[in-house]
Amino acid sequence: MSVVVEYTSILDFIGFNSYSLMDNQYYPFLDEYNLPYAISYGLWKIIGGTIAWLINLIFPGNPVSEWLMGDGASTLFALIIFMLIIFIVVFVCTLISLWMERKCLGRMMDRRGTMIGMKGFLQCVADGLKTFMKENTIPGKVDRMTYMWTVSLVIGVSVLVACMIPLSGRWFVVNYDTGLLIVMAFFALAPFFILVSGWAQNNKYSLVGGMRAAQLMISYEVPMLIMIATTALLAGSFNIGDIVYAQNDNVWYFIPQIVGFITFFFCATAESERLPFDIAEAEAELVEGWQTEYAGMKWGLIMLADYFRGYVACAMVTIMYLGGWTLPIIGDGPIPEIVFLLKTWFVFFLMILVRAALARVRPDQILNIGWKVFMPLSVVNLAIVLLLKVGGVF
Amino acid sequence: MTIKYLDKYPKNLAKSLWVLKPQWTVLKLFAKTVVHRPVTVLYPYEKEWVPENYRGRPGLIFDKCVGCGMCARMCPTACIKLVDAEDDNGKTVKRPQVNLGRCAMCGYCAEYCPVDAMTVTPEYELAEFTRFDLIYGPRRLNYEGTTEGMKVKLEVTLPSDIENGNPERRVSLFDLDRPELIDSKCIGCKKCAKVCPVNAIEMVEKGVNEKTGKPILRPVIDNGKCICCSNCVDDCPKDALEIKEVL
Amino acid sequence: MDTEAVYQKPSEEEVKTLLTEKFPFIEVTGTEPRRVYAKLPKENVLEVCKYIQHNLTFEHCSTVIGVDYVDHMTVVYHLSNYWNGLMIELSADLPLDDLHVESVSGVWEGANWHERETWELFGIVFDNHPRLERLLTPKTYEFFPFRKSYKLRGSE
Amino acid sequence: MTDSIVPVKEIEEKMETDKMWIIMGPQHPFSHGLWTLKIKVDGEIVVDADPIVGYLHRGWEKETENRTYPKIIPMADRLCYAASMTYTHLYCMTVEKALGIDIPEKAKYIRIVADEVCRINSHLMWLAAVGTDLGNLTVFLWAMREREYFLDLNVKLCGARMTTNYPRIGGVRNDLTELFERDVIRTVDRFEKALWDIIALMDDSSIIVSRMKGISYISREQCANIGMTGPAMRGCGVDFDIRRDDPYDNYDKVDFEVPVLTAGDSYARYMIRIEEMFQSCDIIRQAVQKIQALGKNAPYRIKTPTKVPAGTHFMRMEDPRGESLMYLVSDGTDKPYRLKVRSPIFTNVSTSKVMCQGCRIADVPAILAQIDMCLGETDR
Repeated sequence: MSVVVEYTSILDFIGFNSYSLMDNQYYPFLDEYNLPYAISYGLWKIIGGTIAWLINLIFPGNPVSEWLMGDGASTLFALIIFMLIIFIVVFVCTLISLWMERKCLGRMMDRRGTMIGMKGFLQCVADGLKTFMKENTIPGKVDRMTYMWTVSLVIGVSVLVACMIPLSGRWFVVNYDTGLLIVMAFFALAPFFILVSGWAQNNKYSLVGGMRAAQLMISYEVPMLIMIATTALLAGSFNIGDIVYAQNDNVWYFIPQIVGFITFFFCATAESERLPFDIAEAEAELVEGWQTEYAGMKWGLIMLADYFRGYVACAMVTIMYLGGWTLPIIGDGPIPEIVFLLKTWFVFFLMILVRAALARVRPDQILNIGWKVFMPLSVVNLAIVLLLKVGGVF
Repeated sequence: MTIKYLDKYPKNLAKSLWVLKPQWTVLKLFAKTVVHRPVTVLYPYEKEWVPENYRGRPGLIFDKCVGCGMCARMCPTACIKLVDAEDDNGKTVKRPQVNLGRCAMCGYCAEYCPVDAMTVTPEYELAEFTRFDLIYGPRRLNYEGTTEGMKVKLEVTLPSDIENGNPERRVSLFDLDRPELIDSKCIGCKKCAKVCPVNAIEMVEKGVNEKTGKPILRPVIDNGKCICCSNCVDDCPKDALEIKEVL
Repeated sequence: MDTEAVYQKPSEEEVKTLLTEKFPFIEVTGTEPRRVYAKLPKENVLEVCKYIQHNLTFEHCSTVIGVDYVDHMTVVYHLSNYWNGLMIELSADLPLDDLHVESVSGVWEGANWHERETWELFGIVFDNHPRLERLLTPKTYEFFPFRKSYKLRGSE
Repeated sequence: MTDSIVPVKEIEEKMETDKMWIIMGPQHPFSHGLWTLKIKVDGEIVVDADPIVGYLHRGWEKETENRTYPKIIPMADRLCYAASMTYTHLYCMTVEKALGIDIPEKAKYIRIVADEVCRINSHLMWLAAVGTDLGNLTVFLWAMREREYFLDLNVKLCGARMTTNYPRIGGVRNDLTELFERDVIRTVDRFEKALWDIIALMDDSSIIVSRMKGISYISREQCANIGMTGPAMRGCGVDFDIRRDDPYDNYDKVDFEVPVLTAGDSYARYMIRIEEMFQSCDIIRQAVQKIQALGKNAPYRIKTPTKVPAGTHFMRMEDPRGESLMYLVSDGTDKPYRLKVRSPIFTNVSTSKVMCQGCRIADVPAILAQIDMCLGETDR
């Protein structure tokens, strides 16, 4: 390769025609095609190729250009771009669901919702900017380290789990065999940090809010896990892709598991701390619950994290019961990602409807609902699925 | 009359499927507002219709005002003050000035104005940058489109009329009440004649003081001109005048 | 009339006769439809109130009002019967050097805050009141703002 | 062996869990206005409550002593922004009683219409507050939307939305404006339909009903004794409404029902208010018919003397929130010697300890929403 030439075309470096994604020896997804990675790999080929070409113009034949175009460096930088793409897509989807909530909730309440720019979408951006510009106040007597760390972890875990949701068979971060379990595990982590954060803030409202988050978690987590196990049992796998394609092969799982679908929907609402079950931040009695002492940027990010979790909850419902990114007859289709997102937003619309129509439950009522309603329902659901499975329908 | 709601509720919630009926109600309104527009009035761009008698800031018809100070006397927040102003002929006259920072928009100035010079106006966007700007002088109080409905009429019926079986006769509060002189108290100082805004009081000579030889002056009130503003009563140093109320 | 019996719906005349028979010191100053006005010495307030509450079934104490008449003060009780809408107005004069009257908050719990308010605004002390503290005004006040001796500042 | 088993209650006593004071207010989403409720909690259970009011104390009663009688009418408006008409009405009635005059029939019926519009107004505001306190914002906005139509009626009637300054000593400020009768009937008809929608949102939702049913029980005797009045009292089984049992103005000439429930819980207080709104609609319809029967030129305001003869007088009336009473001491001048207002909420809020004991923290807003808090008249 170390051929000294006077002038090299940029096309040689970009290598647009010649690169092959899967042939790269460091290709991280084994033998599966990954669309966002392919996009980022192509992007790096263009960006890195240009940089390598520029360096090569100044220092002809240098090893840096060569390294930049090599397999290892390409994979490294492509992965960085890949992460950015995944995050931006999830971020935009979340903002859209936030916008959708504001508009739909407004119409349900006979008002207009946000109206600034692009039918109100830019209001999210304006709100974000506003919270970022606020002063970063930390109350005097809080446990500073725990105070900062817990909120970072709540936000971090929420973003992480949102990024780990696959949008289609070709749009994923990791394709574990236990994908469903891992997503649910990360999803269930946040209440722990909320609990600790409630202790750290030196505020009675936060303390009660944190305790309530724990109380909320023990009431919905068990039936939720039973229902995940039921779905996995029906599909015969914990792999998200397998579950989706199993539904495509037979029937969408909300038909055999209609009980489970409704129960899981409400559990997911509770998991994302949305209105009927937002007892941890019940603003009528606890000001803002565990978020009381967080101000400015931290509060804005917590709010955003809430919507990330709402998005994840809807995505889980879509994956487990609504056939994920597949459509009947068509199957995958040309753009399964859009199909998936549309389904997710439909579930989110149902959540908005529930929020508009219902009131907040009491902490002792959520325990009752969790253990006396959701739990038996999920077991009934499991029994139905077992019967179907034993009867050989699936 | 009949009980309407307590007959039907509380009802068996299982029949309304626990939480489904409210969701259906909300969804119905959602469908309606997606097709039609929501009930919101987009305030700065479109405004609600206000009736003629809407009580916004007070307005003043400069030429009609006689400067009697009835508005200042009746104002519950004491935001009206009489100030000197030049009328069209260059004469200095007393006219009301309103501090809108204190105005409660109660409409008393318009209601009690004996000559209907003070009005209510439908103007309610009154924000200013400084407090000084909120003080409306007599000329600034003028409102362009003053209509008849903005002049609040104070129509009352006399209780004696109702007793006489003639209840429909409505009179203004100020038509019948007149100041009355208690002759023994009067010292003839002419103060009442000076403060009278409509020059209804004339000082008439009623003989000569025997000791000093000076003429004895007594106010005579022209009932046709008097508007019953009770300025003379208030300013009388010896309380020799008092309003005689006709009931 | 039997002064010890319990009357659920006493009429104005019945109230008048019962009160004057049972307590000779009560002076009934007037009656109107559904209203009885009475005056009594301040020492007997609690006794009379207990009688009215129990035997005449006046279950509700609307207000306890203090009035400062400069030379003396007056406490006015408005008591209301829920069965026929009858109201009794009891007023007791207090001399300025002895502003003490027995609390009726043991008879009607609802009088509790009214008595607190009257104390803090007029300085009329209600003996045996469970908690005679400042309610509407700041705890640091050492004067009684609604007395006539307290002049308002201002231009008027 | 049975001796060694320690009863659970004893263990709990031995554990000696700390009780915690939580101070709610004065800036708190549940306190609609500036007041504080200190609650002492044992875990989630409230064991003690102590309301603190007085942040808005303006010395209203003292201020009136320096004003002439007509100037107090706009001040009476400001006692309570949601029920301004009733307080002005009450003040005018008290002065009229002191003057010993009888006002024209038409004014009485107009006052009834204005009062009932105001009652619906106030109840809708309460309904909105209940919605937010229970966590449902939709009820808040729907109720506020309906309230807006009634505020428009106020504008139509007298030119102002909330602080109406409409009743006068001896009548009302102005005659009914053109087409007001038509508008008020239309609004009431429309409102009755819309209220069923809100009821579907509240009463058909098992969550909202379970949040209110069975909590904060007060018996009839206790309710009468602690001085609770108004719809809250009727929810506890006291069959008493001043409009019916001690009628003022012309309430004895209109026909309406007084809803009474014996359940004594938070839900009963809610239901009483909803039914009262329907009854108010009925009263408005009847009163408008009576006004039309009286004719257009009937007198609506009579002339009154400026000076009130000396004496003490009191009047009471059924405010939207309970029994309000004014006690007037006049000394023969044109200013009152003393004017005392009995505000229903002042007594109702003092019962919050009785209402809150034994419930949970989450119930506190739902219970105290039933008081229908308004601080302007509480602190005066």
